[in-house]
Amino acid sequence: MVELSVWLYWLSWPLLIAGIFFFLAGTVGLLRFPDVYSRLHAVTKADTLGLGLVVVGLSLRSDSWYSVGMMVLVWVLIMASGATACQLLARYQREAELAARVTRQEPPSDAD
Amino acid sequence: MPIEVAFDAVLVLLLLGLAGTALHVRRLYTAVLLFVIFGLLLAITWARLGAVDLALAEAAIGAGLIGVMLLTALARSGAEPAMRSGRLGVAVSSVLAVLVTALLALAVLPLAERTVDLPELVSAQMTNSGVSHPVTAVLLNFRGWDTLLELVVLLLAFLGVRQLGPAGGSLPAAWPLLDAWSRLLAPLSIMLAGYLLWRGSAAPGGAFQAGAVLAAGAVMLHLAGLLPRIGWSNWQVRVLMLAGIAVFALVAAGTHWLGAGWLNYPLSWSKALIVLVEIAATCSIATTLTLLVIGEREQPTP
Amino acid sequence: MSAALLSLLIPLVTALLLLLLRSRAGGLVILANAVTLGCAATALYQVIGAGSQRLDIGDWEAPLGIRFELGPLTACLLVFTALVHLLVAVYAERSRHSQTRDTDFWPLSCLLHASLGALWLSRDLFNWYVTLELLGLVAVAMVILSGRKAHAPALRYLLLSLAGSLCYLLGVALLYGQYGVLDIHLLADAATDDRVTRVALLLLTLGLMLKAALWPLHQWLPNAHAAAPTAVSALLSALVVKGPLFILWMLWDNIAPPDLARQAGVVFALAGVAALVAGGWAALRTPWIKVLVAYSTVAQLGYALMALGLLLHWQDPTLSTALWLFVIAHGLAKVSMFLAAGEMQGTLGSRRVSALKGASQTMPVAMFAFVVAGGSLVGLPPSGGFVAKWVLLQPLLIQPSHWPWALGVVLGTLASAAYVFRVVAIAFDRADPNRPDYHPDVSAQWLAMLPALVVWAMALVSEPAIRWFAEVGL
Amino acid sequence: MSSVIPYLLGGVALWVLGLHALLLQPSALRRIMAVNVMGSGVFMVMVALGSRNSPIDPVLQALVVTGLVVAASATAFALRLATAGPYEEPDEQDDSAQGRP
Repeated sequence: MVELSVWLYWLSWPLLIAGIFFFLAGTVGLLRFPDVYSRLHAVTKADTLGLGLVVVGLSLRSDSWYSVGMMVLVWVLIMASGATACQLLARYQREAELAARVTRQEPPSDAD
Repeated sequence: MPIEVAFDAVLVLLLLGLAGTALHVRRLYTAVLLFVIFGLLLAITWARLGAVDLALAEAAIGAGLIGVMLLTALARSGAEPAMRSGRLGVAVSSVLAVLVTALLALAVLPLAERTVDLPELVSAQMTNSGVSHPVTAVLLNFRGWDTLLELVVLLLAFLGVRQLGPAGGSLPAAWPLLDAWSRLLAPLSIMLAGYLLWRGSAAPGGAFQAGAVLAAGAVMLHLAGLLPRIGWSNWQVRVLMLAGIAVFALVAAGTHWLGAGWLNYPLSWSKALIVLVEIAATCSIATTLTLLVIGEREQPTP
Repeated sequence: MSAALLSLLIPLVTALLLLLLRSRAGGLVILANAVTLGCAATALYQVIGAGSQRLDIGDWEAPLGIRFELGPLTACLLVFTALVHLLVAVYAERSRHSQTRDTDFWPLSCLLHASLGALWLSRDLFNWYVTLELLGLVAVAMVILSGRKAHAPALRYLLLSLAGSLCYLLGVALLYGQYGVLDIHLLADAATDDRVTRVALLLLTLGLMLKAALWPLHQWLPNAHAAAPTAVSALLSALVVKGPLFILWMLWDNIAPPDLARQAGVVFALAGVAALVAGGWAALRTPWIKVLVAYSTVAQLGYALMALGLLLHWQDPTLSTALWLFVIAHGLAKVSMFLAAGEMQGTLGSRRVSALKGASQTMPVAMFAFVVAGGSLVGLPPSGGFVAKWVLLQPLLIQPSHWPWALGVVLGTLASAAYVFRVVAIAFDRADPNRPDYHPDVSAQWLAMLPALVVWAMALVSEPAIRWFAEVGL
Repeated sequence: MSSVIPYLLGGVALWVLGLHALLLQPSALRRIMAVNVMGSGVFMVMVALGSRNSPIDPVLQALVVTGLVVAASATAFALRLATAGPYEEPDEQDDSAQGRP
């Protein structure tokens, strides 16, 4: 019976490739999407998922639970900071748009 | 083997491309962004080359704090003066640059095969250096005098910035999520700094990295508006900032006049002395870097 | 050695105290400088008695740790640094026009004093990099004490100083990569003449020439030194540019392979003559007083560069005595000239040389100090400048083949005489009637005179000093 | 050992790139970035030389950590200096106001 670690080693490849694919998808989304909000969507979501897949792929290969724990902690931290940064950027963009609209003396179309 | 060389070559070309575009791209905003990315990639390069202490320091100081300072400077800088030298100037200087690179490359290449024997000497002396991590032993025991002057450099940078008056600019109103997030991160950065400081004697870490992480936490609190108005006027900040140099100079003078020689730690106390100096250095590095990044609010009273 | 360490530690502790108490008491700094002068003098006395001493910091032998060395030259430089700091601190405390009264000048000058002491004592290449960085930062921090108009020259000075340090650091990296040691004496034994050492020495020299504002790389100095407050300009010109020159001399004297040293010697000597002529010409034509005195610094460094070049070209150690007598004589004379110029500029209210019209009647003491200092720069007999020039001319006049270099010295003397007597000529015109609010500060002018008298007093001690330097060998 | 050569050449190239941009660029911010790139170039050469030994040479690593903190503090000072005052050449016209330095 083939040794367990070899199985895990081969199982990690598709996960890593999927992770890298999501990273690429996020970057393409960042470059191609029309306005700020959709770009933020693409970057935050795709990269977090990509990183998650990479973390899982690498943890299959890793030899000790300690490094697996470290990688998961890194993933959780990046997910949290990514979400906060995305909310922050969206808010400042929203306020900048509102300020720009007010200076053009248009009544704000919808109650914010 | 060829895969590694390919990876190194790609990494170096990417770094060169980033640096080149960062320095010559038209918009200043893009230049600053590319430069921050260059800093991050540099941290990965140090990790690739096995310099873990340096990767920690580069990520915290090089990419982090310098990035924040560049962006604040970008926000405050006015119009950009036009490029002075015309087409000919750029062409001539580029040719000159290529020649200089070739000359330096010819000088550097034969060094690739040689090795130096100082690392063996360091590991031989590790037993009576008081710590088990070679980099910390070199930084705080074998070449401790460099680190003391290093702390004076940091203090001088702050004194220079102090002559320029308060750093104006008001902060946008903090937002609940940012407020909560920085309250979560601050204790984490303190714990991480403590871990880095303590592990420094046995594994990568140490005063500089710990100080930088603490400074990052303080800057985060400041951006969320949670940091009280600290500045040169309250004495606690002054004591913290001068602690590193004062403790190190005290230890040096003490070992010279009472002990066996200038900065010659007695063997039984060397670990305790090194940890004491490292704690003081971390405090002064964290305070100085924080005040360098966030600047002082009020008028510098005499 | 502990006296030398004290002369390093006292300014550092004073600076920390001043910063902690946020006090700007000039008196404390004057006291600290006086005590440091005493320690430096005892260190010199010990070196005269027992010869040079070495200290391995932390008791780690050289390749591992950093080594301090207290030789005859280092002791003299420690005394010279303490003396200049004392004279400038007394002037800055007493004079109304020094613009450094209630600023951070006091802790900064103590930190400058400590970093200079660290530079003179150290014999480690990377430690020199950190002390060079200290000098650059403290100099820029002091230049911007004079307000908003000093920001542009200060930034240019800082950036070029950083570029010079990084050029120097690349040279150090190459030397370490090749030989694996950082201590200068170990490098001197291990140095061989191959391409890596030559390129490393070239990089080290370019970095140090940029930081010491030696002739082709000096453009940043006039604006930076002129924009600084008076007391700071004096410290910068007398001391800060001498640090890199000390390292340049140590490197070429110890590490350079003989035939490379011979070729480079000619280049240095020619650069020295060019510095004398170009600096003199620029000083002659500039309309601003302090820029004139700053260009005079660039010119006078030409003498030191020439002495270094001829020392390397002929492998003749007596010329290093001339080099260091020039450095000390120029330092003291330049302090007096800058203080006098700053005093006249502040009292007469204008930065232009033309405003000195009739200064010999309106401000006799300050103009007399300016001329006495100028006399030493030109090299008129019994001044320190003359003693240095005498020691430089000795080997030049012996063989007829060396006479063209003597011509270079004559050209330099002519240039420096030109810009000193330009000011003297204007000063002896008929003075305009004084403005109603004109009240000069005579005691400050006497303080500006003090360093000039010290430089002329050097002649009294010149014979034993030259014999001692020659016999002990720097 | 072959992995040292790309980084040695890359470090030298970065150093020259920084020096070239420092001498050419007029804008203060770019010149400060150029000095940082020069510093990174020197550090890359030093770390590459250090990585020739199997566990990286601790002395070189300590030197580069020290150099990095020196470069960072000098950059912080330069950035504040560049954006503090108006960055134009000092005024050349005569100023006979009393006490003007």
